This record gives sequence, C-alpha cells and structure tokens, in this order.
Amino acid sequence: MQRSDYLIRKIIFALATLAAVVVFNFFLFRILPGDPVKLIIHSPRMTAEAQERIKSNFGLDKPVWFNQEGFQEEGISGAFDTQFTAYLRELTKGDLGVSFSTRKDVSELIKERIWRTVVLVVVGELLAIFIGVILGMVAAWRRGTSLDTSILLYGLFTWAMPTFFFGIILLIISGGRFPIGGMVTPGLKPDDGLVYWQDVGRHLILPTLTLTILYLSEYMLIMRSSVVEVLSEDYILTAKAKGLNAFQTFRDHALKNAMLPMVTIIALTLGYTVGGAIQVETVFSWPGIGRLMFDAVQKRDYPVLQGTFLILAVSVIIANLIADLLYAALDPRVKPD
Amino acid sequence: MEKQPILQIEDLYKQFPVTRTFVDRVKRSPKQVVHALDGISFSVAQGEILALVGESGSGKTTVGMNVLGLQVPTKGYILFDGYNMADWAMGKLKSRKNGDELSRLSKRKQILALRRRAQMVFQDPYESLNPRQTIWEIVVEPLEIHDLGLSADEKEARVRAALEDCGLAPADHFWNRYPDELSGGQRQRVVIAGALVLEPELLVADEPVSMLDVSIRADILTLLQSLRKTRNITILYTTHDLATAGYFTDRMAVMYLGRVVEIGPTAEVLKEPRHPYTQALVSVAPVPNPRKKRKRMILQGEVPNPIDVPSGCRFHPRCPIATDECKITDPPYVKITSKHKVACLKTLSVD
Amino acid sequence: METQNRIWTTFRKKPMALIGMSMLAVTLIMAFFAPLLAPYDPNERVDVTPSDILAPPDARHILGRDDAGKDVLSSLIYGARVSLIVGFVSSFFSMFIGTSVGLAAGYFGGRVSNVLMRFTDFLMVIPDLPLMLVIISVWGRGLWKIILVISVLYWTYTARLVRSQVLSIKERQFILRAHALGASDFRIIIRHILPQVMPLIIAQAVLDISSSVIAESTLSFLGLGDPTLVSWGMMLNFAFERAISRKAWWFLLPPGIAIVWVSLAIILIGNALEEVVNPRLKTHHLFNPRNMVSLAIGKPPLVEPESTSEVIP
Amino acid sequence: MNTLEVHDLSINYLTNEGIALNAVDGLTFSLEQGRSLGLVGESGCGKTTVMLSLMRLLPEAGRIVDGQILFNGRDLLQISERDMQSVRWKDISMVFQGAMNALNPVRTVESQIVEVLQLHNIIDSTRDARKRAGELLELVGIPAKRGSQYPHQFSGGMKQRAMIAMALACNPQVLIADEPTTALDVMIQAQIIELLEKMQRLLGLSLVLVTHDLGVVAEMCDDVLVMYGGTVAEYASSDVIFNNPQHPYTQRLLKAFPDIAEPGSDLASIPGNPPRLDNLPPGCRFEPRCHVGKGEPICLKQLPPLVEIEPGHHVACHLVKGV
Repeated sequence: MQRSDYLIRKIIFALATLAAVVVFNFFLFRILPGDPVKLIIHSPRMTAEAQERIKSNFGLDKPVWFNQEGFQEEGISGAFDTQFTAYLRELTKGDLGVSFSTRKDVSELIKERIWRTVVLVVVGELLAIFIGVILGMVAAWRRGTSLDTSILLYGLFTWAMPTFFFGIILLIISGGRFPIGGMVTPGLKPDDGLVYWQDVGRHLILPTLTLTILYLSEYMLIMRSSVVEVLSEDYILTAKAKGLNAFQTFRDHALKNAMLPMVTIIALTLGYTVGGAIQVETVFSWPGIGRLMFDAVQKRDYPVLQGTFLILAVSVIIANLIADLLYAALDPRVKPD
Repeated sequence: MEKQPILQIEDLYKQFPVTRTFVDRVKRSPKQVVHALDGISFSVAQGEILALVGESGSGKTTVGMNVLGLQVPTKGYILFDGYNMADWAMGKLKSRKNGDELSRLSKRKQILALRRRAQMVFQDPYESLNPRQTIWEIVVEPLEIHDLGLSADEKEARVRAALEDCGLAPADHFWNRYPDELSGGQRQRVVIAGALVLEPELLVADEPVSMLDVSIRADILTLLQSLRKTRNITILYTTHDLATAGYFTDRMAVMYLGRVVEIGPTAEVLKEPRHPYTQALVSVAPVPNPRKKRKRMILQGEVPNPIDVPSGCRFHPRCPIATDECKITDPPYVKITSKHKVACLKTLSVD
Repeated sequence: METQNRIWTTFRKKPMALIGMSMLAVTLIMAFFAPLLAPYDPNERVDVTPSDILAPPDARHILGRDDAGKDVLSSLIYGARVSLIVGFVSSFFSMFIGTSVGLAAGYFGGRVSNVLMRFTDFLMVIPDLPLMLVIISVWGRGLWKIILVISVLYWTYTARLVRSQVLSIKERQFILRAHALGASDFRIIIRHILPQVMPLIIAQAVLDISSSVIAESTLSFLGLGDPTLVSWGMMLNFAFERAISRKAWWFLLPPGIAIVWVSLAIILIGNALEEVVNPRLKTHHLFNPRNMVSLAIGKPPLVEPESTSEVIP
Repeated sequence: MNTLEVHDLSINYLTNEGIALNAVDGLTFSLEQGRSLGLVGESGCGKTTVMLSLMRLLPEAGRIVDGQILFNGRDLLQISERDMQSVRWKDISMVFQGAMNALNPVRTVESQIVEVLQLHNIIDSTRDARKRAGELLELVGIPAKRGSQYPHQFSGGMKQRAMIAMALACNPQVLIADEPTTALDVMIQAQIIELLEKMQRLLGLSLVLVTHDLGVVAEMCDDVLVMYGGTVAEYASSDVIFNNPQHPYTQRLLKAFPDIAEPGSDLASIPGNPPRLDNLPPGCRFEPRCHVGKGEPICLKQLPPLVEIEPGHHVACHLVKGV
C-alpha cells in the first residue's frame, strides 16, 4: 500500500477525530437535559464579575448555533456570531473557562497538573510494555510448559482485576513502607532541590506499580500469541535451514515481525490506560489530570470536566497518530513501492 | 445438422477499475483500468466441451464468470440459449420472442431460472464446501433455494442420483459425513453432484482438477466427459494444464492477456499449434518420458501487467518471431481450417 | 449440527470452563435468591448508634457493618444483582449492535460501511472511562444510563472483529458457490456466514460481560453509580476514605473480591470458549530438537491404528 | 564415494495422544556428485518428510527412529545440533515450495543473502557480501539493484529465483528443491526448470527434486525414486522408470499422467485414495488399490522388501520376480 497514501489517510483521520471531539465536547454540555451552562452562571459561589466574564467570553447571551438577527445586520459575519464560534475562539486562545468550584482558570489548573499524569502514564506504560514483551517472548518460547500456563493464569487474573481495587490492595499490603497519598510529603517545596524530587519519586512508586502490574499482562498475552504465530511462518523454517541457531533466528527474523502487531495494540489500549490513570490517581490522591477529573465529577464542576476530557481525548488521539506513523516506519510493506 | 449454439459470445470486453489512492486523486492522474478481457468472440454448441487455456492473468476465469452471469460484461454480450446473459443475470430480460413467459417472471424468479440452467465447479475441493454442512445439506441446498415443488422423496432421489452419478455410491454412506472426513477427490465429486442436482444445461468447470493428485484426476475428467452423454451437458473447462485439456475436450481456445490467440479442435491445436504462444506452451508442457525430450521454446520475462497492455499484438514483447509490424498492428484472425483460426500476422509465413 | 456439539463437548472438558461456570453459578444463585440469603434488607432504615458505624464482624453480622451501620454481608449479596444485570445486558447490547454493524460493513461494504467503520474507529480512539464519566455526570446517574453508555462504547470492538471475519469468509469459495447456486444475500448470511462467525461472537460477548462488570464497578467507585441501588462499586466508594483510616478491612475487601470473583469466572469461561473456537497454535519451528533423532528407540512394532475416521475406498 | 547415501531411514510422527504414526519406513537411496534424483509421490507419501529429515528440519512431532544419512561418508544423524547447523546451507541447501513467504517480509532480499554469506564466513565484510549477493541475483536473472527491495515487491517467479540465488550463496554440494515449480505458471515453471538445470551443470551440484509431477522429473532427473505410503515403491534411472516400470503403482501412475504428445489417448486413474498415516495397512501399502496384488495373502500380511531385480533397478513388490 502506498506509504504516502497511508500517512495522509491516518493524518486526516486524526484531524477529523480531533474536530469531532471538540464539537462533541461543546454539544455535550448544552444538549443534555439540565442545561449545565445556565447552572454555571447562576451557581451561588460564582462572583458576579466571574459570571459576567464567562457570559461575554462564551457568548452565552447569543443563540447556540445560528444567529438570526446578526445575519440581517451584518450578513454572513453576523450569522456566525454564536456560542459555538465564541467557544472555538476561546479554545484557540487556550481559555477553557473558569473552574466552578475553585474559580481558577481551567487551563491554569490543567497546565499545572498535566506533567504529573504524563509522568505516571508514560513510566507505567513503558514498564508495562517492556516487561510484558519480555514475558510474552518467554511464554512463547517455553510454550506449553508450566511457566507458560502460569503466565496465562496471571494474565487472566489481572484482566479480571479492576484497576482501582488493585490500587487499594497495594495500598493495604505496602503497609506504610511507601507513601500512600498525595505527591509530596507536606512541607517540602520544589526549590528544596533533589530532596523534593526524591520524595515525589517515592510517592510515585505505588501508583506506577499498579498501572504496570495490571497493563503488562495485556501486552504479554498479545506478544505471546504474536510470537507463536510468527514462529510458525515459513521464513522461520528457512532461517533454521540456513543454519541459524534458535536465538539468531528469533533475534534476526521473528522479533521484528512479532513487534508489528504490538504497535497497533499499544495504540488501541492507550485510551484504556488513561482510564486506569484516573482510577490510580483517585486511589493514591496523586494530583494529576485524573484526580482533577474525579474531583470535578464529585463537585459537578462542568468547565473542569469539559477541559480535562478534552485534554485527555486529544492526547490519546495524538498518541494514536504517533503509533500509526511508527507502524508505517517499521513495516516495509507500507513503504512506497 | 449443425447444432444450434447454446452459447454465443460476441466481442466481450471486461474491465476492472484500479482503486485510486489519495495521491492519484490529488494529482488527478488518469483513471486506470485492468483489461481483463479485450474482445472475446466464440460460440459453443450444445453438448460440446470447450477448453479455455492460458496462464494466470489471461482472463480465462473471467470468461467463465461472465458466462455464468456472476459478472456483467463492460462491452459486448453473451447469448445463452438466445437470451442476453447480462440482462438475465440482472433479472431485466426484455421479451425476446412473443409470448415468452421467461421475461414476464419477477426479477428474482428470472435469476433463479438462470441459475438452474448454468452451474459451476470450483478449483479448490477444500475451500468450495462449507465445512459446517453435511454432504446431504450441501447437495440438497440448491433444491431448497429453487423450490421446484419437489416432495421430500423426490429431493432424496435427486440427491442420491447426483451423488451416485458422480461415483459416490452408496449415497447414504456419504450424506451424513462432513467435508473434512472426505479425500480431495471425493470432495470434488460432491461439488459436481451439487451442481448436477439442478440438472443444468451448462457447466463451467474452473480448474477442477489442478488441486488433485494425478492418480485421481483422470476419474474426475472422465466423469465430466460422461456428463455430455448421460445428461447432455455443455462444459466450459478452464485450465493452465494443456495435457488435461488434451485428454477430454473437443475444442480448445488459447488465451493471452484477455484475448483468444488461437482456437480450434483440441487434437489439431496440440499436434500443430500455429500461434507462437501456443507453440511455446505445448513445447514447455512436461512430457513423462525422458526419451521424448523436445526442444523447449521458453519465453523469457513474465505475463505483462494487464493495466497497460502492449501496443499492436499484445504478445510481441515476448514473441520469438515478432517483427516491427507486430508492434503496430493488432493481428486479425487467420483461418487455418474451417474450425481452426489464429490471431497472428506471421502464421502464413510459418507454413 | 455436529460441529456445534463438538464445540460443546470439548468446551465442557476444559478445566478452566468448569471452574468458571461453577464460580458464576454461585454468583447467580446469590443474586437470584438474595432476599432469602441476605440476613437483613439493606434498604431498610436502621437506627444506628455511633458504635455500630464500621463495627467489626460479630455473631449477628458475619462481615461486620458498613459506614452507615448496615450489615455488609446483605449489601454484598444484593450487590451481585447490579453487577450481573449490567454485565449481561450491556454485553448483549454491544454484541447485538457490534454484530449487525460488523456484518453489514463486512458483507455489503461500500460507502455506508466506510462511514460506519470510521465512526467505529472514532469511538475506539476516544479514551472510554473519561467519556463515560463525562456523559453520566452530565446526563445523570441511573442503572439504565450506565448500561447504555457501556454498550455504546464497547460494541466498537465487536464490530471490528466481526467485520474482519466476514471480510475473510466472504472471499472463500463456498460463498461464491452459494452465489452461483442462486442463494439470496440473506440466505448466504444466515446459512454460510453466521455459523462461521457465531462462535467467535459468543466468545467475545462472554469476555465483554466481564469488562462491563468492571466498567460498572469503576463508575460506581468514582461516585457515578445508581444511588438508589446497592452495588459493589458503590460500597467501595463509601468504604474507600473511611475504612482505610479505620482499618475496617471487613467492609473494604469483600466487595472488591466479589467483583474480581465474578469477572474472573466469566473470563475463565470466555477464554476456554476462545480456546475451543480458534485453538491457539501449539507447535512452531523453534522447539528444542534434542529428541528429533531418537535412533535408540528403533522401529517400534507397527501399532494397529484404531481407524479414527475410516475413509471409504 | 557418494555425496549422499541414505540407508533404511524410518521416521514416525507422534500424535498429541503419543501414538507413533509411521510416516517413512526403510528408505534407501544414494546420490553421486553432479547427478539429480527425483523424489516422486502423491500427497501424504512422505516425500516432504524425507526431504526435511535430510537437514534434520522435521516438525516438533517428527522422530527419526532408524537408519543413516551419510553425507560424504559422515552420518548426519550422529552429529550434534551445533555441527548440523554448520552443515545446513553450507553443504546442503534448500529451495522451498511456498517461496511466497519463505523470505522474511520485513527484510530486504539482499540482506537475507548477505546474512547467510556472513553466517558461514564465506565473505566477512558486508560490502563484499553485498556485492556477491548482487552477482548471485544477476546469475539467476534478477537485476542486482532489485536486491534492496522487499519480498512483497517481487512476483512469484522472482521470489523463487531469489530463493535459488540464496540457496547457491555458499556453493553447497547438494541442493534440495521442494516442489519448486508447483505454485507457478507453466512458462515461469519452465524458466525455473531451465535455471536449475543450468546451475546444476555450471556448479556440478547434486540435486534432490521433490515433486508430484512426473513430467518435471522426466525433464530434470537422472534417477527417480517413486514413493508410496511412506515406503519406496521403485527406484531406478529415469529411463528405466518411464520405459520399463515394474511396480504396479509406477505403471498405473504413468498411465494416469496425460501425455500432451498423444491428446485423447485413454487415461486410467487408480481406484481408491492415497493412504492416510493414521490408517496404514499392515502389509503392502498399495495392496488396497493394486490391480495385481489386491487380496493376495502375502501382500496383505507382509511389507515387500526392496529388491534389486537388475543392476540399478530396485522394486518393492512380492509379485515382481527378480530377474
């Protein structure tokens, strides 16, 4: 398949998905019953000044979709003077509205916390992939032995385990050896230098462990079946016939072919991992985007909910695109012929 | 009495669009088309067995699909018993003769009437039977699709007759079995029985023996040949193996890149092939005796891409006796005998 | 149809299936006979003294009491109902929608199928938990709303699976044969395509039950469960903050273990079914060749092979 | 001394339940340097099993339970796996039937040839190895620059040529070809046959051709070994087999093969079906289908020994009297 064709198709799909998410996000909070927007304006804890700012910024006084009078007066430009265009304008400026409960700018809240979730997810995910791939290879190699069945049972078990409950179990079992909540022991400040970051690191251990232990089983099972499938291909018999020993055959012929499906699977499960991060941040009160979303759910803080959902969805879409491009680079069959 | 041809193919063209990528659309590069068939004309008499021979990409299977109405020609037409096959396959038959009851039937009924009279035998005995159906369900299915108003006993009788005519006797020893319990040869017999149960007049056999072991091929070929006598069936036999065609077919059409380059009585075409391509194919067919080794006329290169067909005579790039003239003119048919004609400019000089 | 019960006989013999089915049976009985089994009615108002809050297990409350002083065991038993209902119903919906979309897109193809599949890909890319959180927190909480949201998000995987299967089956020769016989599209789908795809759909649907159970418990844990019903996720939500500080394991652990129990039971069944439907490859080329040459054994006496399937000459 | 000698080779397959099914029984043949042997038989006759056993590449369930495989006098069944690895491709190399995916799809064709050159230290520097790979591709009719392309960019015929180039890389003494032409068009088939013949003459290779196609064997092979149900039916020079066949199976097989030179001549196929491994008769494996020996008590009970009825002509049939 033409590579340029593959890339264009993937990029267009990603852009279309982004647009769809933005539109979906806008409508979600206006169409559904109990129009939350009105709620934002008239909630008791909003200062008059903040209400005014939101009203003007988000053009809440204007019609949602098509501006009738604006059309008569200024023609086309008038017609588009609506809530939706205001929403888009604010979005491009990075203004996601004001938090209903903390009255801080949503974009500020997110900017402050995003790297914490990124660290958690990236570290957890990389460890899960790394260990999962290795265990998967071992299981495929030793297929049919007791090691293989025990790895399979471990996989089934973690598949049945809700992430948040596994977090709770780790919390109980660790029994104080590791910090069980928050990001840093109170009193330490970032400018304390290394000591501060070491402390953050220790707080990161349990949440990351939860993600890693649960998600490595998915990669392991997929890697195992992919390796077993690749190892039964004709070109592996050719390699063996060429005089390569088992290890050389595996390294030079089986590995790359087995890794290809892994890239697509990782892309597919990214959305799932983000869901896991929300649960882990809730259980260990790790102050990332996930926790922010959880609090927003509890307090009905719609602007924050809207903002966090947008950020999470957009980051997963971009990560997916990257995985697709990586696949195109790895698989020669997608090269321009 | 010259038998009235059951099948008439006039100037048949079949082209498949090439899927356009984004880049093509952006650059608005010209639409490309695969020239599967580029003007085929021949007719088949009632009860005749015609072989369509050629390498992959010659279009022999496409002819079979169009003859059965499973594909609709891009240009030209096929007459089956006087009806236009393309219209019939779409159920849009215009009344051919006055008082013709067929064209008054509904679309679905017309298509069923066509399917009853023209059936197909497939290449891969392992793939052409639904592994989840018993032999009985496979062979009786056509009777369920076409409710011919048969009672249960009549259906059983028909299935039994079809199975036993195909050499699977006693029938009740087989019909409760599943395909994976039978050998390749037996499975191919079930496929043929499935086609016979509707008592068709035309059978298109697409490479029916190429997947079978040599020792059981002859039986299937003899079975196909016997159908002409026992059931008065006309057979279109497509294959790449000239030797099997030589064994049981009356006439042979040699195809290259969507065209018939030579057509004539099988024995004649095999004994004195006149088209250079046929000569090469015959010379290259392996003969099971080292003493009869013949000089092989091996054509270099591969069958060209059917998207951009070579100019003039399409065989000229690989033809050993091609001249400049062959590069420009598309060769018309030259009559060797009343039934044997060749599309090659160099035929006469070859005598 | 012999192959159907061939699947059933091999499935029944697999140990994983037996364990899974018995575990599931226990849960089903618990859910069905909840009123008889549960010592107390969890919805009943109970006058509570401070000492009753998170009271440890005693004779009258085998699993102690929760943060509202109610009997943990009774809530646990009633909680099974929500999990099983959500699990089975949303899995059925996602199987039904996914199969029809996958079948239509796979068999008929064309513009409609492209739009359908692009929409499926779109839904698959969006992270599902955040989307569920957003929809439910705006739309309002309720058992049926949870079921709908889960089904809408989980049918995409089934759709893709069914579509790829249908595409590969459609190319096989016995489908061309059915066309040549004059079979209608409807008949081809019902008689030739579905029987091939059905076992895979069922295996996937079973696995979907467990993912729906987990999704429901996660939503409930994050505070979006149906407030009017007792569910394990909700119990964990209440238990989470208070129980840990008070070390009330008897309230915190049972609901979580119950969730794992149900979803593990279903996964064991689903995995056993998956193993029967497309058995995983056993042999490949890179095995230890040490006993390929075993001349020591010498030619064994020709064992009289009992004819497994006697082929007619 | 013969390049390759096989004595009384027997191979079983273990089913999952551990039952040993006999796939090859008492196979014996020899191959001199530069000569070609056709291993002919129908599906399930064990010819592919024999071929794989020569390089000890049987699948996991395969067990070589008896016999010797002498390569230049050295018994390949007695050496370690490591030593066998240095024999594979250096002394004996192979061309597979399904060349379609016998090449690694994610590596260039050239790199797969360079790999084997360096593995057996024919050429150590990558630059020279790449040059040699280009020469090999040109030798089999593929432009050297196409070496940097991937297998999916090659047609069926081209892939088979690339396989042959790879098989010749370490100039082996024996080249084994497993149905090299089956999946190809008639004309490409002829090109591949011609190429193999040329390579054999040019490099003095010994060739083992495994096929079900008697025509291809007649074109290419000096000697022919006809296999049936895992045993040798008849083994002689190609001229003898095709013109003076003694074993009933060989006779009927030749009659079942349509000859293009005499179109319309009658064909007689052999009744019944090839035997299945899990259903082998105790006596002569061909007895159920044999027009001569069917029902004969000796054929029913006893496996016929391979007898040299005349120099160089071996037949395994009770009813063929030694000359």
